[in-house]
Amino acid sequence: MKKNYIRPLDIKHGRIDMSHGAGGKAAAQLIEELFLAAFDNEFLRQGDDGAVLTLPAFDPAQGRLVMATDGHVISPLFFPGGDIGCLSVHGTVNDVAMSGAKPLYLSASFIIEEGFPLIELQRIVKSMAAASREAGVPVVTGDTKVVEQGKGDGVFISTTGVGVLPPGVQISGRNARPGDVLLLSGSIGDHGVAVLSQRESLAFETTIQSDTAALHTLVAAMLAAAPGAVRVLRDPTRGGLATTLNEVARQSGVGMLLQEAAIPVKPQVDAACELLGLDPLYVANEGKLIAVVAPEFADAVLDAMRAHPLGFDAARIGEVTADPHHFVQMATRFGGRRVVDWLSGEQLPRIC
Amino acid sequence: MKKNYIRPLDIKHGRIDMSHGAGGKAAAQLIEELFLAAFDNEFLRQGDDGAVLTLPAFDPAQGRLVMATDGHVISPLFFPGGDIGCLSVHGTVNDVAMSGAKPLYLSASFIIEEGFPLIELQRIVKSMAAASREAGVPVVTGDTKVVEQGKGDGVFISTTGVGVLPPGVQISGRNARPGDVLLLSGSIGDHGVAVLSQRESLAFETTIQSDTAALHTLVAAMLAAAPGAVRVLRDPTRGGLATTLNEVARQSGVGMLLQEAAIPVKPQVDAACELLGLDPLYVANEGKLIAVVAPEFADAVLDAMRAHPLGFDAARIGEVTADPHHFVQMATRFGGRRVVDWLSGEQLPRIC
Amino acid sequence: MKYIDEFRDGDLARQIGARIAAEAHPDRSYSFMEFCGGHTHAISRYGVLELLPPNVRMIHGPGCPVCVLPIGRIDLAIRLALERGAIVCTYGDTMRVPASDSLSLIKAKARGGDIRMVYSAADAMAIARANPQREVVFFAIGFETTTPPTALAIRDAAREGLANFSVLCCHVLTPSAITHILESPEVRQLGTVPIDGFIGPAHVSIVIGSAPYDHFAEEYRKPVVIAGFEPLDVMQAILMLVRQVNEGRAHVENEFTRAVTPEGNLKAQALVSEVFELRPSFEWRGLGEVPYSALKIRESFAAFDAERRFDLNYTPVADNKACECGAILRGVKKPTDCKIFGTVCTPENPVGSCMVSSEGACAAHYTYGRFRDIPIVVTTATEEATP
Amino acid sequence: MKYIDEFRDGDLARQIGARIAAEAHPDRSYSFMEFCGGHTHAISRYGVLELLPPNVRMIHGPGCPVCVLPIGRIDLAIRLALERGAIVCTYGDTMRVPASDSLSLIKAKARGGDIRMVYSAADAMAIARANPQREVVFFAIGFETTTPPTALAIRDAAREGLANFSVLCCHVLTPSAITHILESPEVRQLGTVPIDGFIGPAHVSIVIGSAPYDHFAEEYRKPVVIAGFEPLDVMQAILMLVRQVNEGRAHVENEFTRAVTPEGNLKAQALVSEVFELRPSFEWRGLGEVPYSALKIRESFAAFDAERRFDLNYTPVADNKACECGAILRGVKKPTDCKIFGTVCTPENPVGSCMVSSEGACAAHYTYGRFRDIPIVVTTATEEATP
Amino acid sequence: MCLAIPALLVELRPNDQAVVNLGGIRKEISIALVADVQVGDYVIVHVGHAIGVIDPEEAERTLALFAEMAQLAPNPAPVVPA
Amino acid sequence: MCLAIPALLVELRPNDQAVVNLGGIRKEISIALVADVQVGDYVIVHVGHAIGVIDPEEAERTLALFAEMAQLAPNPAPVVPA
Ligand code: SF4
Ligand code: SF4
Ligand SMILES: [Mg+2]
Ligand SMILES: [Mg+2]
Ligand SMILES: [Mg+2]
Ligand SMILES: [Mg+2]
Ligand SMILES: [Mg+2]
Ligand SMILES: [Mg+2]
Ligand SMILES: [Mg+2]
Ligand SMILES: [Mg+2]
Ligand SMILES: [Mg+2]
Ligand SMILES: [Mg+2]
Repeated sequence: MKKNYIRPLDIKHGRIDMSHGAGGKAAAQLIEELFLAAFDNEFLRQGDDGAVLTLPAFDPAQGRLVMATDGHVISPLFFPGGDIGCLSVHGTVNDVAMSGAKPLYLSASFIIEEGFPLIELQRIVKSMAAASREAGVPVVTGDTKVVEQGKGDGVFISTTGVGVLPPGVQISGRNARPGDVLLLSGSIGDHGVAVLSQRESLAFETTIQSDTAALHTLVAAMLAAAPGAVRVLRDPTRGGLATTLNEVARQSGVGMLLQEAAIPVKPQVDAACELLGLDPLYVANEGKLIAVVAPEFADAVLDAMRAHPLGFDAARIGEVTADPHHFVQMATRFGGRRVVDWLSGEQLPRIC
Repeated sequence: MKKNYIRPLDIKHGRIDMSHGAGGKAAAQLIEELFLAAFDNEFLRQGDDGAVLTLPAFDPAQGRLVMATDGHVISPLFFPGGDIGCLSVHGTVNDVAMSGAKPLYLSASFIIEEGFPLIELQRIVKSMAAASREAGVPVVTGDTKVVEQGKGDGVFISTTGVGVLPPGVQISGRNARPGDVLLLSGSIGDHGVAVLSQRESLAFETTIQSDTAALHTLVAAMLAAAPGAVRVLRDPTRGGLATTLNEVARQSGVGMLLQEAAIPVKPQVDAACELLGLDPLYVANEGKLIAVVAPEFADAVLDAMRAHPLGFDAARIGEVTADPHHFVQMATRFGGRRVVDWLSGEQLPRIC
Repeated sequence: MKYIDEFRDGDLARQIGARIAAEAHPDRSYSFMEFCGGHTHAISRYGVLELLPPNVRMIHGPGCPVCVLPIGRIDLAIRLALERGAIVCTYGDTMRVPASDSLSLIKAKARGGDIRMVYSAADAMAIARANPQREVVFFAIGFETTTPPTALAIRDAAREGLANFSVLCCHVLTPSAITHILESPEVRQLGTVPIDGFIGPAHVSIVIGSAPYDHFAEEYRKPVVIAGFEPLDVMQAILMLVRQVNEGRAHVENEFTRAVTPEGNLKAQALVSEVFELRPSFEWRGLGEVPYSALKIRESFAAFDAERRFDLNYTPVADNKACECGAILRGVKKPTDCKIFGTVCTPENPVGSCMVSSEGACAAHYTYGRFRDIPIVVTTATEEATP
Repeated sequence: MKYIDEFRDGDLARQIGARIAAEAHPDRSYSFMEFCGGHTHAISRYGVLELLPPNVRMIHGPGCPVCVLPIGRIDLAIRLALERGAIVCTYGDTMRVPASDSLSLIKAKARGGDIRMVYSAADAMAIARANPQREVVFFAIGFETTTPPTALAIRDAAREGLANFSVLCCHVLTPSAITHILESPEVRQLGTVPIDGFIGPAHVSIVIGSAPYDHFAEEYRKPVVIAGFEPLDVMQAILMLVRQVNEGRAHVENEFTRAVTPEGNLKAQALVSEVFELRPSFEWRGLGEVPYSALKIRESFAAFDAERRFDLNYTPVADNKACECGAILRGVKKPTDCKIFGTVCTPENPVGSCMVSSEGACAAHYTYGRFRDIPIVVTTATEEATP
Repeated sequence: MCLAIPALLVELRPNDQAVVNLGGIRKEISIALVADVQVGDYVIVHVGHAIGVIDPEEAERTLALFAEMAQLAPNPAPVVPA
Repeated sequence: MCLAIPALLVELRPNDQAVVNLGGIRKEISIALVADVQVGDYVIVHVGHAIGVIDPEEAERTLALFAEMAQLAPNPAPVVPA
């Protein structure tokens, strides 16, 4: 993979700042230069949301194991449309599903701050249990730690999911090819705006709810619609659609050209972004996916998506291009064209 | 499993306090009444450190999947003999190994506090990578989140491990039977004392180092020595030997009788405990295991342990008894007898 | 959204673009400076440049309050947080502006400074009320648009007696900056920067009105068209400028009549003069010391002036040597003229302030437009999938 | 460890046990109160009771500073943390003692109180130095052993001028408590608690010496043997008490001569009287108000007295009705006489204070000895594995 | 510079506060800086404050001007491949 | 009550501080509360302070007394099944 960072991390003097967790380029650089450098192995190098593994005792021709993990640190813990509990199930189920695998089991590690009310913990755990039941992916093992007040933030939940990848399914961020079609399963920015609306200093009223949802059945429907057609699946979470597409462009060594007019954004999401100076392309989603699909099957896959309750707003939003610079570009609704770059730093509300 | 808690959790008014994370009875009650109640399933009900799973596509006769997770929140992050990085590998590798499975893959979720120096993060990650290489268990997927200053404590690492349990191996905390022999792989309390020695307010000088280590090769040697002989394996981490044995006694519905004189404790560990008013039976270990073994094979297993570098101090420390109260009792070196109860609350240094 | 969507219509835009192409004389070139970052942003984000004929060139001006904030001012805010233990509240925009010692507010926060992003000056007051035992400083930046809310906060804090609240005032003035550019040797004498006209500020003008620009048109013989920040507003303003140039006129015209009057928002102006007075001189990044180009807090509100309260001394700090921000802000250079543009200086690691705000000339070009610098190789699905 | 291991020898213990059995008259019973929790703990942890003949009975006394701390005192400390915003520093022992409103210090900490466990009073001073803008209160408990370190901290704080440091003094006195028990109706008149002698404190006596006990031996005709806290010390003291009883003597004997002298630690005593003076009365859990049984900070160190500094008013709070701690502390009842022992009241959820400290009579019995209350069914490997 | 947006004023509140509706989201803002605004006005919101008001007639006039311009122009080709 | 432990004094430090060694661990304690302690003494440590000193001769005497007692006693059977 092309080194994309002009200046290496200043490991000697540098410190973690919020941008390292915002899912943009700083986060990608941290992972590449610090984590990948240390753990280097063929699985991590896949660079996908989940790792595809073989199990020695079992015949790989019957399937492979997929493993994915996500830490959840959201604030506020409860937000319109969900809470950290269901989010922690969906977030990891989706990462397993994005490999094309059927998610089977989850583990959960709770890091709880001293003083956290049991009633809120129960609400979170019940929501998590409901999400896990609904997804059909049980939480089979767990761990609980308590940290002193001021050394945590209510509850952090790290979940890990495993699933089995059926033989023949080959889905990875490395598989996009020029000419492929970009599909998006629905409107973007709902989760991020629902969460922002609860932030004390920004508080606004909206009927927008987080889109948090488990996408594995949608994935199954897409794979069934045109076997072999889906080349890349990715859920555009932190960093939003823009960052996810840039990741894929970089992993596959391609460019992309989006059609702004084709990207569904709810009016309230648009309005909130105007008000705060944000760009919906960079706002987080928790129940959406993008798919890179072979062009000849794009319509079949899109139809399958639209037939699924989590994909009825699905749209063809652009195409993969050959571009040695791996630019994600966008034809604007206005008629111009621009680069859609990685998120740099955190997306902060701004005045100018 | 017998309900052991006279008063249910006061979920309406209660709050998490440090005792809920100390690995004693309060922690066990929280897990049972809040987490288990919500997630209830056959796997969690196993009550072991890892969950034993079947994978639909694969033949269970060839093996089953084991999955275990642990969150690591230790302070200080660096301590004599280790750091949170290697600890987070060992802690989870061991939980997989305690099922008798061969650990294969790890995932890692990092929750990092804003402002954390990159150089310390790199030191931790390198230590983790070294531990993972040494154990032969690669970190195959991960996640990184950053929380604001004052909402974390340097670094938290949640790891999840998977492994394969060979056919025929049946190891669980539920399998202890009266007459079985209790084996311990080495001296207790080293990890806890090494960590305590670094606490600012307690600071003392000791040459004791944390025993943090991956125990899966020791387990493999024990299983090979006498197939079918090992009924229970458990690593006595938080809550120490006492709490771990009480957990097993309760899971299996048995009692235990320990011989104090047979339990190896290093002189400096003993001394630190005397000074701080602690009991080594309750101090954490990170590279020790206890085994409940069929009596006729106890010597064979013990010999195999002693032949392994991580078990050369292994000892036969007692026996499983029939006891409807599931008491863990101990014949004292002094000649009396006493109960060795669960840890209640946190183990705090005391003046009286 | 009413009064927004209508002004983003792509079809109309193309038609106005065609009109501009039709009216612009093919044998001359037109250089207009959009003073405001808001216009820069609209031009980049919507791809306005592609609708313009090649002989109409836009020059990005210094109208981004983040871009013109000198390093020394950020240093003051950082020191208040790190050395004086104050809670420093600030708009999100300033968080990543590079300061001395490789710091920025976001990095100072990571070093333990209690730095909080606020959406409004009123939020900073709420933080002061909630932390009576702490000093709370609002690091106030912005042009005339953003000044009235700060003035209101200071007046309200005074009325309420909010004793632990103060403001580090960095508010600057648009007309002085435009004058400065017009007076600069490059523009005035050497002619290296042929500015044929200005697109005048949108939201600044809501507050100060269109009258203050009359002076430029008369004194410097430059046409000015005040325009809204939507892309159609910009297109229309360009057309109006082309027409003025073609007709040899130099008037102040107002494209943004739906919001801008000649006299502006008198209520806001009154409050601003109650609380603030002119600074004799103020350093702008890129422009250097500009006389009477900024505001300071009046003596009568001295208790709320962080500069007095903490006895702050401003020390100017030189920009990175390689950085061409200054020349870019004066319209003398383009982002791509900077040797470190897009290599050492990127939005993740901005060296100069123009790379920070998405309104900054360098950031706008990097983020939205840099594909133009590179030969385009676009193979679309249509080309490849259809034989 | 020298001076420790030699005093834990099991073989010697069994031999002394046999000696006790041999010397105790089979036709009478012996009841001795070990005043100190330290002895209670040693008896439980090492299983000393099993080495004693059945007619020698040990009664647990009130000598555990945590157990005798009344609810109202913990409430004061909790209020300092939760309502007055003070950093409350305390020994680990007090963290879980139940207070009013289902609180304890550990639960108050979970509710946001800044409560910190310290190993020594000097650590509390260090916290005060590190937090000059906060009030830091050391919640001081303990008998005469623990008082001198507190006195030292107060004197050093005064010398150093540590203005934000103060002490909530709950130090109590052993001899007054013993007198109180001997004066109690059950012991003195009704004879319901036949105390044949006392094992006197070990570490308290290092500080105060053995002389203060002479009074009891003479006045109340009870033998006293001061003993160390190692199990052999306890066995030996019991033997010495059996002998005194058998011989009809009532003397103060000292088994702990390796550390206790008749006059005690004069340097420590002098410091304690410099800083503290007697309280006319103090409430003990279980014993009620006991005259001249505790210390308060002298007027000359008033600035360091949290009670004066925060103008604290002590409000007595009744114990849980079911709790028999009081009777247990006076030796009138055994833990198993309490209806809620081991059911509602356990170390995880202590109702009374005797269930908190591992030195408390109830906790010691629950944690180490409760198997004795239950018919024992022990099937060992030897029995099952061999035919 | 100076991100600001026209939003419909839907409710006046005490202390110079008001609620605006923008594309379905509602937010409380300050109207202390503008004179005589009414429910139904489109105020221009910047950092939580109304700093001006849209003149609907002028807006109409501007849009009409655009339309007029469009009449004059030939129909241009799209710039980007579809 | 009053957890305290004899530990060997191995080093005197300024400001009434000293270092003790207990079974191989070393800890700094205060000796401000005891008069005339020396390196080589076994001080009795409570909450980080020496509160007393072991008299080695008396310790010997006590141990001798135990041994004497043991002579007098018959050899008892262990209480717990082995
Ligand atoms: S690219 Fe960076 S350094 Fe160069 S002029 Fe722009 S902001 Fe300054
Ligand atoms: S068992 Fe509990 S409630 Fe009963 S006397 Fe003991 S401490 Fe008090
Ligand atoms: Mg993941
Ligand atoms: Mg995810
Ligand atoms: Mg665990
Ligand atoms: Mg917090
Ligand atoms: Mg993902
Ligand atoms: Mg685990
Ligand atoms: Mg573990
Ligand atoms: Mg992730
Ligand atoms: Mg912290
Ligand atoms: Mg374990």
